[in-house]
Amino acid sequence: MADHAQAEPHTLAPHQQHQFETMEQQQETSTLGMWAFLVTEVMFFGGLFGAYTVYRYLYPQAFSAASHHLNYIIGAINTGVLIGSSMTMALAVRAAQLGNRRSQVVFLLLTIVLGSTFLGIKVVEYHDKFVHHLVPGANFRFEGPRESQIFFSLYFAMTGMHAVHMIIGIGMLSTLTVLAWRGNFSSQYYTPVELGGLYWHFVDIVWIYLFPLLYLIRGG
Amino acid sequence: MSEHVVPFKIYAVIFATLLLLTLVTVDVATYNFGMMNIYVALAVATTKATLVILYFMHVRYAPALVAVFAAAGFVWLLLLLTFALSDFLTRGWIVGFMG
Amino acid sequence: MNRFLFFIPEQASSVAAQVDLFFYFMVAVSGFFSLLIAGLIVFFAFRYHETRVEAGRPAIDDREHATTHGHGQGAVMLEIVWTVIPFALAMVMFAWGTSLYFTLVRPPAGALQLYAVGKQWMWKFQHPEGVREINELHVPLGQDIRLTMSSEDVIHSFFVPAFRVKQDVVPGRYTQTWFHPTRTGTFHLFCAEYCGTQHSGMIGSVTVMEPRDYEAWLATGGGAAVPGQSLAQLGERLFNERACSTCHLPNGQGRGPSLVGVLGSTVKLEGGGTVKADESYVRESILNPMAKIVAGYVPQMPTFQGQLSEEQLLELIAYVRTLGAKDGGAAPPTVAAAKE
Amino acid sequence: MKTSHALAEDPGSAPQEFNYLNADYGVRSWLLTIDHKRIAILYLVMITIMFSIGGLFATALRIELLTPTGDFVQADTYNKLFTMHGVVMIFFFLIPSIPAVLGNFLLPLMLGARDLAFPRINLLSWYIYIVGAIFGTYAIIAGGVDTGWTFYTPYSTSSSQTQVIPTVLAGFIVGFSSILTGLNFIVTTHKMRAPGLTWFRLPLFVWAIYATSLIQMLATPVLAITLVLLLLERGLHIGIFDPNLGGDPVLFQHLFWFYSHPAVYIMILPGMGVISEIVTCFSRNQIFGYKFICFSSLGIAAIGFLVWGHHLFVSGQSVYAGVLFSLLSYLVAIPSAIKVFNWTATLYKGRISWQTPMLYVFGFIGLFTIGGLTGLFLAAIGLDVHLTDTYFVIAHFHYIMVGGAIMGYLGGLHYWWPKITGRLYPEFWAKIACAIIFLGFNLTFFPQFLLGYMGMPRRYHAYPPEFQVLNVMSTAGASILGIGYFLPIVYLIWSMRYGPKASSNPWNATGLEWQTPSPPPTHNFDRVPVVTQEAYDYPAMERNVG
Repeated sequence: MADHAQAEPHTLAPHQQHQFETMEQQQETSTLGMWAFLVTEVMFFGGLFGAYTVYRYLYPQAFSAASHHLNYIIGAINTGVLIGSSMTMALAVRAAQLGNRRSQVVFLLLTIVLGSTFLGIKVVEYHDKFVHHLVPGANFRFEGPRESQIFFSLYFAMTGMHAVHMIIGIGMLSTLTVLAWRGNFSSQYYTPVELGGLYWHFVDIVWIYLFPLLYLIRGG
Repeated sequence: MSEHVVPFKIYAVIFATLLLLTLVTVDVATYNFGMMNIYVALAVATTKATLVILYFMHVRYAPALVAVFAAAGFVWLLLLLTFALSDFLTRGWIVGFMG
Repeated sequence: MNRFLFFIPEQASSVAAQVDLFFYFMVAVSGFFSLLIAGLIVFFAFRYHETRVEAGRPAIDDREHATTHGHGQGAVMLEIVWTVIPFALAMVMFAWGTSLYFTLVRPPAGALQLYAVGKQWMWKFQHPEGVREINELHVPLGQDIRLTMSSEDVIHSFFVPAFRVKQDVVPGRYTQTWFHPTRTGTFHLFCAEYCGTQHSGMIGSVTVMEPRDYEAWLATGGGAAVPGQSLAQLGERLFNERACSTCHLPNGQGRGPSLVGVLGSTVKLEGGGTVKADESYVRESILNPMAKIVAGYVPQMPTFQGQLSEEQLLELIAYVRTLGAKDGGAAPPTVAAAKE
Repeated sequence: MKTSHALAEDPGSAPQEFNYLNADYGVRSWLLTIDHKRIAILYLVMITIMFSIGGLFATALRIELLTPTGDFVQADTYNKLFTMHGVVMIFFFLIPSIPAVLGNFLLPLMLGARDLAFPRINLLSWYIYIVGAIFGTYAIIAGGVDTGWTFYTPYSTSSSQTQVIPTVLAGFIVGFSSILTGLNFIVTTHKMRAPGLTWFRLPLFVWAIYATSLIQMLATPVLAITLVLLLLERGLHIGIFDPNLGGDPVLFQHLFWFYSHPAVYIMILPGMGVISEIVTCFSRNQIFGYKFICFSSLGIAAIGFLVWGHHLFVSGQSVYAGVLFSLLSYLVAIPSAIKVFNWTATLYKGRISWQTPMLYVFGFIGLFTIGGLTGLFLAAIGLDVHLTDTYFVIAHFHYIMVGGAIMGYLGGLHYWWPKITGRLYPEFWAKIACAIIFLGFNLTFFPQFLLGYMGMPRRYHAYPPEFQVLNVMSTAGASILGIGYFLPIVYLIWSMRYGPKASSNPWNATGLEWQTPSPPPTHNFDRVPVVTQEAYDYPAMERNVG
């Protein structure tokens, strides 16, 4: 069935792992792996979107009433902040591709700052909900349809799960910043930065859907 | 490592478009179009997500396989939503329920 | 049932024979294919056993070679055959099974309306005449019986093997099933959805009686205490006690919409949209009045969540049902009415 | 072809050489290994332990059901036993069994790769499995859980007083092990194939594992998030699944079965892959309808996602959704039928030998056929009303999972045992065990079909006396089955030390895994193999023998 034709010895490049033939194979494989991971993430959030869709269909009035208690201006600002962080992340990857260590570090730091800003604003919003007894559970008080609690449950589950991903992302970016600072990456090898970027953009995409679905149920 | 390096200009244009679309979706939401509101909001969100995937995430410059993977999650999510809704949307249809 | 078919439960309802007929068909088809596959495997395993086939037998000629490799023309034909035939059979099964299902889920018009409430771990039944039973259900022979069911706690499932009916009983809403007993006797009633420690103790019996005996039984209050008021009468009393009647005036001039003829009608909602007013809708409107507001009314009704038991809700619904349809008639048939 | 034939005659294939087993010693070298073959062994150890625990629960269940009144254990204990039997067997044995043991060991070998794409993630998956197992064990020791493995709300969220939270956490955690394994296999299959190994030259086991991995990746995350919502609901009563607050318990069932029905295919598809490998080897024949089998694997994986609603036919789901799911359930039966016919046709004009793995194949095809056909009964929505939640369902899925998946697993374990350990298993005892398992299995589960039609509901601690005869038969069968499962554990362990040394290719099989020594060296191949032919060219091999 097979010949053992290739006889060249298996020598490894500096960042190459033993199971790969070439750096190119390693890079393509890692990228594909990250995309595969993001597929699982889509399905992970997908369960929440499924629950959201069903309940929004079942209780449109309750969802609308509850959504009016979210501040869509703050939500829009946060959307802008997150898109900005995606932009700086894309530029960090670009800097890595060009082998520019300094701007790589700067853009990574900017991304961390914007991500933290997003989380800070989120904390303010959560605090506001807490003060107004809009956190589901024993202390939930809401004048209006009973199912509004389901909206807030989903709101906290979805944005909370998103925030957890943001926190993980910031941790990851911090590691990348240190590595970039130390000069671990070059225009020949920057796969970790690229993968970090893919993850960060994905988290951005989740928010791009969460924002209109949660904050912008104004009319119907 | 011969990845495509995207020019800064493209990133800038995409960034500006994303911000613009955010403003659009906020603005549209202040009008009441009934059921259309949600469709418009989802269309705008999908446009934004597609831009991020194609440019920020480099799918436009990547092998087809990556594009397949990128689409797979969303397609499967749609299957989940569609078939779950097939129950909830048709529950009220039962003929002769009242006897 | 003869002793070879001992596992076929008694056929005590109108659908039982239909279900069994379909089952026999399925057994025949599956039996044929099981025996076919098993027979072929055994035959091949012996016929082509290595002791009967020479190693390095003469090279198979090309045409046959292609077939045994599974990509000659003959092979593709085979693949098509064993794709299309199972597909066709599957579609027959689907069509048959589905038409049977529509029989099972559509209660005939004019069925006798009974109510059931499941709770850990008992079944409570209510007859329209007001008789209540626990874990026993008495029904008249030869009559369509519709059962509207809810649960006080977790999911249960109403299962009477002799009738071939099963329906989950879900808290927070009503589900229904129906049957037409064709044989007198006492039959097993099981809870079929796991519901906790005494799940296997949530069993009871359905007793099918001659209509005459059933009436006599009803008249003595199910052999228990004094015959009470009918469900609708109990509901009417609640309707007044809880002051529902002060707002839901029959002429539609009250603060709440009139309930005359509402059950079974289509209701226009505030903010557009309509809803089919079934029992689940009435139930929701009592417990959670803000959920669906009738067009033209102000959302001001207080919630009755936690203030009414499932049984009281059923009484109210029985009362609302007697308020009739718009044509003025159609009170639910009682035994007497349905016998005519 | 000539190469592999030459290898087959090469006795012992240099026994002095280092292989993955003796390359390194000590506990550390195992617990920190990133060699896919060693990780496969780690999984093998764990799932054997889990299988034994699940088997003990099953034994207790069958003893309990000997008498109608249920006097061996209390009702609450019985409920915990069947719940933990399900949780352990499904999440900790069946799901990882073939993929994580045989798949892990064989995928890189079959692809001609040195390892999986992500060896460290592979080890991480095993550790996640261990953490999940620790939570599961804690739940058992702390008193067990009684919700059934399906965790239906609102029972699991507001009624059960048992260890729901640790059990759900165990399922949540072990899910990530499954996700990462699937992800690893997918990427490996795409990116790590040897030169010349095109998609349609891949062994069918690889196709089956690939299809399985797709399901693991796409379905398991939904289970994970559903279990998170379940935990939130139980802990905080936030209304998502609580009918008293407007939540819909049926939504939980939708989300749960969106994973758990495809999970059935996670369990059976790899078994089908194993069968395809063995049936062609021991009938010395090209597999019949290679591409049809490939595409049927993908078809099962894809359509299998769209049939989950057939678990909800009497749940209060919409009538029309029920009909739709019934139709799709019939469609998913077709690719399975295609596989069965193709395996049978592969036997035709072969040169069949009755080695143990082949006996498992015969058993698998027969039992899977019955399991699959009885699935058609349950897909018929009108008949399912009577049959669902009865012992008919229990019998059906045990025919698929025990008669199918476990027979496939055992067949594969015997077939590749020489490759894994470098030793041959004792053929006589293996055949005896296989026969005992086949007979014991049928005696255990066939009566349950009859019990189901008679109307005996599942999860019943006590039952009406007319069901007793069949239950006693079933218990008798289970004790035979228990002996059948015990034998391989004994003789396989025995063979690791005393079994005859295996050559690199004891079955004279095709496939890259047979072209490297038994056991393989750490990096699998000394030189990267180049593939020039389609899989399973046994006829050419046969001609060479002549």
